[in-house]
Formats: sequence, C-alpha cells, structure tokens
Amino acid sequence: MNIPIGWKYLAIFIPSVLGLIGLLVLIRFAWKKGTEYVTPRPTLSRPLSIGGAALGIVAALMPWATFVLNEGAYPDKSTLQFFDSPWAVSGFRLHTLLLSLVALAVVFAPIRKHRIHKALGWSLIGIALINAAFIAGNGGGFGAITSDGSSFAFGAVIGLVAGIALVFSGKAGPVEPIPHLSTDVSRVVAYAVLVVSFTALLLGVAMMLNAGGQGGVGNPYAGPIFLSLLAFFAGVLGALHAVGVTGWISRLSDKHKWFSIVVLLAVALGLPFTEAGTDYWMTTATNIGVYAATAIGLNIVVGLAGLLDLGYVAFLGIGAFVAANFSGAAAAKMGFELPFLVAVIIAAIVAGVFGAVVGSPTLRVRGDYLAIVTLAFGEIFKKSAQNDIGGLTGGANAIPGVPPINWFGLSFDKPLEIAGVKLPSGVMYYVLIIVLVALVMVVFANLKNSRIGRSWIAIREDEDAARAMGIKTGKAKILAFLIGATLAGVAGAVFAHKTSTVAYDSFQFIESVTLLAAVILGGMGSIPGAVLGAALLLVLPEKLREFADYRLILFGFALILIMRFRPQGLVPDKHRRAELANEGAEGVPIEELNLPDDTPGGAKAQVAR
Amino acid sequence: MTATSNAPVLAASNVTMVFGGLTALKDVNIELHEGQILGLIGPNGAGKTTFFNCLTGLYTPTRGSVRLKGRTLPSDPAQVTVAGVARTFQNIRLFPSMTALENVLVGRHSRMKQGPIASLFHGPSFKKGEADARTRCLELLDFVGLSGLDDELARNLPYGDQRRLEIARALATDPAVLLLDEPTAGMNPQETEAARQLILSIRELGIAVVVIEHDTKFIFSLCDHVSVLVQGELLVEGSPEVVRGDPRVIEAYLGKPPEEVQAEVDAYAAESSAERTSIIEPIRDRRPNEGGQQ
Amino acid sequence: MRNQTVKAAVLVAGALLLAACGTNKEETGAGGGNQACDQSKGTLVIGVIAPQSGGLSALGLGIKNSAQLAADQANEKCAVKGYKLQVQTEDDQATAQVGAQAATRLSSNANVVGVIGTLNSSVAQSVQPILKGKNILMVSPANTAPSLTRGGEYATAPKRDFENYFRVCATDDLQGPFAAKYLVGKAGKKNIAIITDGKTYGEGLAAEFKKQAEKDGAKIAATAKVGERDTDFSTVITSIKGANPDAVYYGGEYPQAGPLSKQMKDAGLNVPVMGGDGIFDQKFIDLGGKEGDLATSVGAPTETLPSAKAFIDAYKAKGFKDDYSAYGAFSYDAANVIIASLGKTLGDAGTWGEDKRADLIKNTQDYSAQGATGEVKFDKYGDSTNKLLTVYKVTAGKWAADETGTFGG
Amino acid sequence: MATLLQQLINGLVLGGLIALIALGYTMVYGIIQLINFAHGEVFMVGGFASLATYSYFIPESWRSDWWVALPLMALGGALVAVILAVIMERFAYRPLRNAPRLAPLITALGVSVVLKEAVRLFYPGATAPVPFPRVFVDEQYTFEIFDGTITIGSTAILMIAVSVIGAVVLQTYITKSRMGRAMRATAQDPDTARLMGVNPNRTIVLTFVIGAALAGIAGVLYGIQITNVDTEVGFLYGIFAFTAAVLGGVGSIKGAVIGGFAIGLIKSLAGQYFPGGTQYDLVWIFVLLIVVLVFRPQGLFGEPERVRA
Repeated sequence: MNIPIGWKYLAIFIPSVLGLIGLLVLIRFAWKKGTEYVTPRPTLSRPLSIGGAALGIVAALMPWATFVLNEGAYPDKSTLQFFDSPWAVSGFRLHTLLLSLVALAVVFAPIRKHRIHKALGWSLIGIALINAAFIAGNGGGFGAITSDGSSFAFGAVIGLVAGIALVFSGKAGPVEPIPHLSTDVSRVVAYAVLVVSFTALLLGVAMMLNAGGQGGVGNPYAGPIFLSLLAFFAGVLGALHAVGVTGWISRLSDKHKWFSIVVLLAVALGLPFTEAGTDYWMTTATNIGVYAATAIGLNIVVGLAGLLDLGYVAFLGIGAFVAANFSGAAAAKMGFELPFLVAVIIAAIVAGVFGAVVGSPTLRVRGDYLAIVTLAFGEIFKKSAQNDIGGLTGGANAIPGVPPINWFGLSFDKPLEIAGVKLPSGVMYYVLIIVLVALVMVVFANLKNSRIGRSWIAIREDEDAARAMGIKTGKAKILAFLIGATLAGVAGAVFAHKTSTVAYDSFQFIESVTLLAAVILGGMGSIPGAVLGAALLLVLPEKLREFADYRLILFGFALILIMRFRPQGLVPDKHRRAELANEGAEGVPIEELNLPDDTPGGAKAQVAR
Repeated sequence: MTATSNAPVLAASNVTMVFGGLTALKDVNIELHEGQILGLIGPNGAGKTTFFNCLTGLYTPTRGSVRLKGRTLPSDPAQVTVAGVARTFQNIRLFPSMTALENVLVGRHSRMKQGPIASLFHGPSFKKGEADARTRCLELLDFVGLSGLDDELARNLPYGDQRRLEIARALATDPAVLLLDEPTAGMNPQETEAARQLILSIRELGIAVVVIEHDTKFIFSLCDHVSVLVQGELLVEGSPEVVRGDPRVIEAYLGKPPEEVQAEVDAYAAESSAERTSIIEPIRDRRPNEGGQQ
Repeated sequence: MRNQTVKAAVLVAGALLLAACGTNKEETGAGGGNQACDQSKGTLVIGVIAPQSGGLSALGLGIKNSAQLAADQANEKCAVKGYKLQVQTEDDQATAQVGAQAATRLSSNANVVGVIGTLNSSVAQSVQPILKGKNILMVSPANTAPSLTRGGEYATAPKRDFENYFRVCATDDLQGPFAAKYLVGKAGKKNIAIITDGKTYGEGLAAEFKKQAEKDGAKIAATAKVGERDTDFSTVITSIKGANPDAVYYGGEYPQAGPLSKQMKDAGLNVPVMGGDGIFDQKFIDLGGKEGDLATSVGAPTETLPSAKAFIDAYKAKGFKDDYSAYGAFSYDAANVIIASLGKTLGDAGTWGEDKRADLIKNTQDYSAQGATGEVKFDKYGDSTNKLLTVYKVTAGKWAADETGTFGG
Repeated sequence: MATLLQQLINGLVLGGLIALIALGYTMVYGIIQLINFAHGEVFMVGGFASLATYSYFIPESWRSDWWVALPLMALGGALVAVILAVIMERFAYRPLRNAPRLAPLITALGVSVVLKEAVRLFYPGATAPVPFPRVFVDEQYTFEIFDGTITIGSTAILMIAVSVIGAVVLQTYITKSRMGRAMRATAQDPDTARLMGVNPNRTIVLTFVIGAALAGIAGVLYGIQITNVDTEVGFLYGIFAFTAAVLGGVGSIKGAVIGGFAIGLIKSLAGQYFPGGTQYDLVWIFVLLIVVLVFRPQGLFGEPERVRA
C-alpha cells in the first residue's frame, strides 16, 4: 500500500518546524549568555567596538555576492572582487562603511558611547541580514553569500559579526543615560535647527521613496535597497537619539510649536520639488492623504471614544459616491455639476448623517456588539452600492469618468510649471490633500483638547464612571461617529475626483481593516500616528513588491504583535508617552511588565510602587 | 445660602426596591441636611449598595422616591450628577490613562458649556471657559492635597492619592450632595485619618456627605448622623453615640459587645491595609466588581 | 579632548575621500539571454495589469505568462531592433482603485511602451484615462464591455473616447447574442432562467443575452442574482426552480458557476448551465460543471488553428506553473500586436521616446496579422474585427468545441 | 407551496451549519466576553484540513468507503482546528486578558486575517474555490407534493442531524459534567471560580477546544454539502454565526442553535420573498439583529445583564 504523500511532507515539516524553533531558542540563549557575560565587564567595551568597527569597514569593502544573479547584477557592484575595485563602494556598502567609520570615530570621541554603538550595531545587523537574505534567497543558497569555489563574498557575514560586536560593546558596562540638551537657545538657533532637521527629514523621505526606483523589471532589487536604506536611517536616528539630539529637536519643536507646524507644512509642500516628485509618488501620496484623513476620522471613533468600527470605509464610499454624483460625470444621477467645494460639503453632511444613524445603536448596544453592527453596515453599504441602489452608485458599472477638479481653469490632473520648475501631474491633488490632512489634524487636535474630547476619552476609559460624571454618553458616542464620518466623507470627495472611477469594490471590508490597522499602528488617539500608519501601510507594499502576496498576512501579524507588545502604537499620544517615560530600571516599558497574570507579585508591586 | 436647616437637601422617603421576588430595600427613609455627614452602615447584603444605586440614579425605586431639594431625582446617572449628586466608587474608577487634572476636568464636564462647534474652533470664549475650568480644577486638586501632581497619569498615582483624586473629580461637578462608597477601603490608619480630615473640610464647603463604610470606627468618629441598614430595612438611626449604644445594632450587626468589635475592626484595618498596599495592582488590571458587596 | 574629536573627523573624511575615487570597473555576468540580438539601446517594458491574486488569479496568471512568452520570443527573434523587451506585471486585485494605482505606476515609467490588460471591464474604466493622459497604448485581451470602445451609448451613437485603447476579444454584444442564438435556436431551449453575479462582466453579458433570447422567441422564466462570495446557492436555485426553466444562463465567472451547476443538479434542477468566456476554464468542471453545460468563447477553438497550436506548444514548452486559461491566447496576441507595432514604429534605427507614442498607436490601428485566436485586426473603435465565436460543451469532463461561427445580428 | 417548503428545508440545512459554528462563538463569548472574530476562519481551516486529510493523508483505497473516510476527515479537520485554537488562545488572547477591551478584539481580527491568508497562500490551489469530494451517501430524495417537488440530499440530512445532536450533547455536558460546571462558574465570576479551585486557564482553553472541534466538524459537513471550500467562507459564515449567537443570547447553547436556525430560515425566505431577493438577505439578517439588540440587548435566550454598581 502506498503511503499518501501528506505523511511524507508531515515527516519533513514537523522536524523542520521543531528545528527552527530550536535554532531560535539557541540564538536567544546564546544572546542572553553573551549579554550576561559582557554586562559586568566594561573593559570589554573598547576592544569590542574597535573590532566591530574595523570588521564593518572590511565588510563594506568586501564583495557581498559571489556571482551575478539571474535577475541581474546585485546593486552597488557587490559582485566585484576586492582587488577589482578596492574602493568602489556605494549604496548599502557605503552605508555600511559610514556606520563603521562613525562607530570607530565615536570610540575616540569624548561622549557616552554605549547607546550609539548599540544603534549603529543594530543598523549593521539589519543591513547585513536584509542583503544576505535577498542574495541567498535569489541566488539559491548560502553559496551566494559565502564562496562558490572560484570567488568569495563574505561581506554580509562579516557585516553581521561586526554588528553583533558593536551591539555587545554597547552592552558592556552600565547603561548610560541619554544626555539632556538644553532648549535655552536663541530663537535664531532654534529656528535654524528646526528648518535644517525638517528639511533633512524631507530629503530622507524623498531618498527612501526613490531608493531602488519603482521596482518592477528595471529595478529587481528595489526591495532590499529600500530596506537597507531604512536600516541605515534607523541606525543614524538611533545614534542621534543616543546623543540626545532627537529629544532636543522634539523639545525645541514643542517649544516653538507654530513655527514647527509652518515649517512642516512647507516641507510637505516641498516634496514635489525633490527627486520623489514623480507622477507616481504624487498619486501614492494623495492616496496616503485620503487614507490618512479617513484614518484620523476613525481615530476619533476608535482612538478617542474607544468604539470599534469595522465598516468605516463605507463613509469614505458615501463621500465618494455623493461627490461623483454631483461631478457632472456622464453616469452620475444628478445631471448637473456642482462646484467642488459645495460637493465636498454635501458629501460631508450626507456621510455625517449616516454616521449618526450607524452610531445610534450605541445608545442601547454594548460596545463589542457595536463592532458587529458597524461591520454589518459596511456590508450593507457594499451590497447596496453593488446593486446600484437608487441609481446612485452605478452598480457593477461604477461611476466612471469623474472629471478632475478644476479651479480657475487649473485642471488638477495636469502637470504644472512654477517658476521654471516642472512639477508632475497630480501635484495639485497632492497640495489639496496636504491642506486637507492639515485641516483634519487641526480638527482632531482641537476636539481632543476640549470638553468633548475629554468626554470621549472618559467613555473609552470607563463608561460607567463617565456617566457618573454627568456625561451623556449616548449623545457623546453618536457625536464621535458623526464627526468621524464627516471627515471620511470629505476625504471621499477628493478620492472620487482623484481616482476618476468610483466603484463599490474600492470600499470592502479589508479596506476598513486597513484603516483600523493604520490607526493602531500609528497609535490610538495619536494625531501624527494615523498619518504615519497610513503612510506605512501604503508605501511599504509599494516598495516591497516581492512580498506583495504576503501583504495581508503580514498585516494580520502586525495587528497581533502590536496589540501584544506595543499597544500604544509607533507614535503614542501624549498620555501613553507619559507612561513610557516611566520606564522600569531596565528600560522595560510598564506595559510589558504587567502582562501575564502569573507574574509573581513582586514585579507589579515594584512598578506600582 | 438660602436653604433653611430644616428643609433637607436629600430626602429618601419609603424607598422600596424589589428584584424579582426579592425585596432588597423596604421603606427606607433618610433625610440629609446641608453640611451634614451621614454614615450608612450595615452587614453584608443589607442593601447598602442597592440603596446607594437608588441615590445615584442607577436604579429607580420600585416604590417611594428620592428627592433632591424637593425634586425627584431623574433615573439616569448623568442627569443625577447634573442635578447635584456626585459620587465616588467603592473600587476606584478613575480614567487611568488621563492625567489627574484631566480626570478632574472630566468631572467639570456638566458645568461647562462649550458645544462641538466651539470645540472645533477654539475661539476666545472657548479659551476663557477652558481656562476657568482649569483654574477651578487646579484649586480642587489643591484642596484634596494633590497639588503639583496635576500632570501625573491617574494610573501612576499611589492608592491613597487615587482615592483623593476621585473625590476631587466628584467635587468638580459642584455637587450639593457627595456620596462616598467605602472611601477608606484599603487605607492604612494614617491615610484613613487624612481622609477623615478631608471629608470634614468638604463639609465646611456646605456640601452634604453620605458615607458608606465597613469601618465602623471611622463612621462613628466622622459622622453627624448614622443609619444602620439590616436586611433592607432601616434598623436604627441617630447620632453616633445613640447608634453605637443601641443593643439591636450590637446584636444584629456587630453580634458582640462594642469593645470587642472595636478591637477586631482595628486589627482588620491594620492587617488589610498592610496586605493591600503590597499587592496593589495598576488600576486598569482591576475588574469592575459585579455585585458590589463581598 | 577636542583634539581627539578632530582626529576622528579627519579619519572619517579621509576614508570617504578614498571611497569616492574608486575604480569604475563594470560587472559582467551571464544575465541577458540571447546575445545574438543587438540590445544596446536598453530595455523597453510591456506592462501587464491583471489580477495575480484572489479568485480570478487563474485567468490573470494565464494572461501574464502568455505575454511573457510573446516577449521572450520577440527577444529571440530580434523583433525590436536595439532593445530588449521585458514584461512588468502589476496585480490589480480585480478592483478599480488598485488598477488605477498600477496604471499610474506603469505610466510614470518612460520605458513602458504599452500595457496589456485588464481582465475586468470595471478595472479598465479606471485604467483607460490614466494611460490616455500619457498616450500609452493599451491592448486588452479580455474586456468585453462594449462601452469601453464605443462609449456609453454604444448601441445607438457609438463614439470612441480612448484612441489608445484596443482589444483583441469580442464584446458582450456579440457573445451574449451568439449564445442566445445557440441556446434558443440550436438547442431549442425556450424557457430560460438568467442568473448573474452583480459584476460588470456578468451583468453586461446577461443583458445582451436576454435581449437576443427574447427576440428569438424564448421566455425569460426567472432572473436572480448571486453574491460574489456566495457558495451556497440553494435559495437562488429554489427560487428559479419554480419557473421550471429548461436552461440557465449564467452571467459571471467560473468560481461561482461551477458550484452553481453542481448544486442545481443536487436540487433536482438538472438543466444545462450556459455562460460566457468567464466560465470557459477547466476549473469550472473541477468545481462541479456537469456534462452538457455550455460556454461561449471568442475566436475559433484554440486547438484547431495552426497558429493556436503553435502557441499552445510554445506555452507548454516554457513550463509555466499555471495554465494559459481562457485569455492566454488573447494575451499572447495582444503582446504580439504591441511588439510588432513597436518594431514597425522604431524601424531599424529608431530610438524610443515620448514622441514615438502617437506613431505606435497609429501602427497598432493599422495592424493586421494571423494570431493565436485567428485574424487580429481593429476597426475604427479599436474593437477586434475578428467576430468569430465558438460554443463549447462539457463532454467527458472536458470542454469540447461544439459550434463555431460569427454573430450576424 | 413546494417552493416555500423547499426554502424552509434550505434554511434548516444552512441553519444547522450556522448553529454548529455559533456554538463556538457563544461559548467563548460567554466565558471571556471576547468576540472571537477568528472563529469563522477556524471553521474554514477545518474545511481545508479535512480536505487535506482526504487528499494527502488517507490512502486511496480507503477513500471510497465513507464510513472510514468521513470520520477520519472529521478527525483531521477538528484536530487542526483544535490545535489552532489552542495556539491562538495561548499566544494571542491570554496575554491580553487584562488589557483594555479593544485589544483582544483587534487581535482577533488580526488572527482572522492571518488564518485566511495563510490558507490562501499555502494550500495548493486555494486562491480559488477548491473542489471537495462528497464523501458520504450521495443521494437526493425527491418528494412530490401539491404543486411541485421538493428535494433533500443525504448530506443535508446529516448536517441537520449533527448540529442538533451536537447541541444536545454539549448542553448535557455543560449542565452535567464537572468540567461543564467549572465552565459555567468561570463564566459567572472567574475570581470566585479560582477560589473554589477551578483553574480558569484550563477551563478557558477547554472552551476554545470544544468550540474549535465543532467548527472543524462544521467544516467537513460544509465541504460535503457544498462540494467545494473557499477561503472566503470563513468571514461570511463567521458573521452569520456570530449574529446567530447574539440573536439567541450570547452564552446560551439553546440560543445559539435556535439563533442559527433562525438566521438560516431568514436567509432563505428573504432570498425568495423579500424585495431585493438574495442580494439583500444579509440586510434583513442585520436588521433583525439590530432590532433584537435594541429591544432585548441580552438576546432571545440570554440572561439579562446585571447592572454594575
């Protein structure tokens, strides 16, 4: 009798999973032992850092790939043997060189080095692992990153070792505090610092967007190039953080709030003038803006009021369909065209009314049931739109041909020329969306810091107590839904004109999940968080095309892991940041200390004093 | 103040509460006057919490009525607060991720007027209202002894301070009557004494206070008037001295001679406070208590 | 102390200076394929926009692979002088918005000469204007909505909105009526139920079918809609069963059509299901398509045309993981249209640039050749002049050609 | 008349399936107040796992005998579902048991996305519906009545039977057995239950396990009835089942079963008789849900929630 094939696979699968787990446990064990060994030995720090930095320099000069891969040569001449091009380093190898040189320089500089070395070390590890994974993956094994007999390429391996050495040099000896730089500087200096740092941010973003081109056949290695650059930037930022510069800048910008906002706005509007000023990135940025504005609206509902809404994209859709119907498109129900601004207002009102209607069960329905009610609403909206309800949505045919916004003879989809600089088409949409996002942020911030915003947060924290404080919770919750939906409606109106086709299938459940993920990733209740979250969720899939198929699964894992390890998100809002500031002695955020219920009472008591 | 001392601020008359077939409260009458501290004691299951819920609008009495300054209380907790009855919770229910000041500002909610439009634009009148509220709330924090802690997250405050913050938050609603549900639960003797002083100074503000407590010593040393609930009925009421000496109370509630009880109570307080301070968990870990009486 | 900092800075600067004046030796390697052709002028890209994930990916992957095959053959034959051709595939996830983003990405690459796609007509609607804005040639292997070429009033007042848009397949207003003629005329079914899936393709096809079937004297006994994600069709089947139809026409795609056919049989409604090219896939049969079910597809049966035979053999020789599916041959033809027109536009010594786009579109308009699906040629709206259609029938677990012809109105 | 009867039968068959899945929702929600969004996906995984058992693990010679193949498939489906549920409970939900209410809900959403995508990516051919063998007596029983015929398949009968038997067994287990009592105690008050010597963690895991096993079995039944499985079904049936659980009153076994049958019947009757037909059946289901929640928040058979002081 033949043994069915599944058993054979299982016989391979189970041992390999166990092996993998074993390997991870082993690495973790070794790491822990290593840490335990070096921590009480500060004298090891210096030799480790010098050695690590030196190895890093060697790694940068070494070849990284033994042969030219099928899809073309790996970037930055990483296949050339050392003697062919002793000093030709660019791209990620240049970054490796830079990081190592800085690490070496720091050894001799009179500053606190531990955190810097750790940051640089992690960055090196990141670059080494990313490139090694891609070369080995595409080249069919470890031969591609070590030696294939005739040629050798140990760049990645050495880089990894260098990074580990640097990290451990940072671990040797006691943890050093981050220097606290004074913000008592003259206004001129402060302004100059802010302008410079925000401009650097802009250039960094532009560089990142352009890293490796747009992918596709012309740039098969866009993914690793982008990730390497990301690791490099992370290292640089980490090092700056270690010397207290990032904290300093952040405090400076807090102090000069309005100036910072103006500069930030100017910097955002400067993006089309950089190398990222292409049609493609303008379109992507506009999409990010639409999602960000919607996510901020959702943030009111989820982040502030603590109500889970799983059908939120419907409000975006309602806004889009309303705007499309008043746009003068051939398939529109309304046979006339309204000025864009009027259409936006109508879209906002209609979406807001639906928001209030959807939110109204909150008067009676418990919090988690509401999630199902909103999910139901999202599905009903989709079904209705698909069936061309009232002739308003075009059904399966959608509403195509929504004309671009046209203000004073300036059609928004055409390229633009300002003072001799050619700007890509779609730049006007970009400007519009930047203004819109800025406005939405102001709305969010103002509401949050008001009586109403406090009542939302109070409801989120403890609904019974909120009611006992005289808050009419039902009314407040409906208001949250109404305002959130209104913002989404406005974003939808822009979306309609920008995409030109409004189809029901742009507003499916998974889009609601994406919006929710943007809010959670960025940080619930945090203002910049939603924007950052939306940007990450839209830019990363664009840059990492190799993983396009894995987008959603990574997404799901991200949701789980964030809730588990960093529920406050990447850019936590003020309150949650305050929690973080109260780190335990070992730098462990409080969140992580009181997780499992079987933790011995000691740790908790210690945290709670 | 125009109210005369013989018109009660809060009056519960013949309050009866029936759940299914079970009568939890039967014809309970209470009168509370301005500047008075009323203690409410009784063994477990006597109906203290049920009565408390009737006062806060969570339950509507099956029969009888609760009147505040002559008007029947509405049946919604939010409206009860607006009308002038503020409360604290037996197991602290602060807003853990908000700062101390923000917690108190939430209490100020019903006394502020800004609507959504004003909140959107942050105009001059909004700013003035907000500034006034902040000033008032900072004063209240000062009053309860939390000055300087306004920017601290509620969850990071020590246990005793959380209790005080809850009182400040309740005071922010400008109440005529303040209901305190076991305000000294889990406190050590020093903290208990400080709480006693605080409640006395609240009375100075002209606010009537109702205190539910297990700690009979605390009640007898604090209150002007004590009511004893047993099995849903008002057993005895009167001045602390009268109640303390009443044989029915000793029998029904204490079950032992007063001195012995007193010793036990003290021992319990010392033991429990020692125990509780060592296992205090951050408040968000705390499950809201379902029944209230344990 | 200060001295040390300066030293460190000098060290860094020096090393970077060294790095900056490295040599410029170039890498050489195997990649690049056949070196017989001159490919010195660089790479030109043919874009493909089609679903690569989700329920319709089987069709989308067939489109992608077939385009790849055409490009590989062109590179071997030096079809475009001086350039190497590459295929860049963008997943549109079968939704309009994602399709628009994919189109923008392709359109901002100056080396993209033309785009093959899309699969879904609804996606095409959002892609058309973007590509038109950049004057990029678009050839669809699979869009069947008549309005894409002849505008909203296609039946009465046709008007071409997108000069850059062509298609190599037949439209719904041919396929639907052709199916009706077969089902009513040849198969003699007079009491027909129509089920649709609510999507552009299915609704359009069924509407055209209905018009012709009623004209030919059949009665539409019942109509019903199923949801995109539905898998249990018992309710729908019961609701049409009352009308005792002798055939069911399904406007939609195979993931629903297969199970529908099977569940009809289970429910005691054992009548043939007929559909368009969206159900013409082996998966339809795997999923429950029963003997006697029918599908129309565009062109002559691929197995009978010699040019089609060549395509199938070449496809199989390439060893693609996925089948070429219903639209593979069309995609292959579409790619060849682009490649041949490009070759003509550039001639022997031309250089690609934005100015060549108009010529490329003009040459496409004039294109005429024998392709894997028969004659490939365009009318003044950009529609294929090849109006040949074939009815297939499930016979012994396979699609077998039953009748080939053209629809004459 | 025949149409009405046939639709009623359709509704009961669908209802049986929904009820089986709803049991898992209702038990988990009853014990830890978590809407386990991922439960619908567990059902879907159960379907795929049983298909994998059939195609890759059962020797070909056994496949034709349904009394051998079907139990093995059910075992395979339930086993994988149970393993998943245990992993999910241990690593995703348990660490969040004291976190704010929103956290486990979002985690559940994440888990559901991961499960669906994992199957889509890694099960051969799962990007489209995958054919499922009808490993059971494949008979259709047709009856002539009044003005037409009604048909009911052997698999449909099996579906209804299994769901009813499953519910009865479960109800008995929960009311009669020691573990069942522990479960009810934990649902009422975990702290007190712990004091009484009940291990809440073990009880909660057991709840997940029972729910997942039922979902796994539902997966097999779905497969042989519909004759294909699709990664999309988890979401759709998950919504139906949760709605059924809420409708019947979360925490109530009886409620989940009756809710399931109610949803099935509404779906098939609305599809036939309500305006908009099958396109809007979901709308009617949700309208009913909202009406029930507004007027009877505890559901049809739920205990009214005690007011918190």
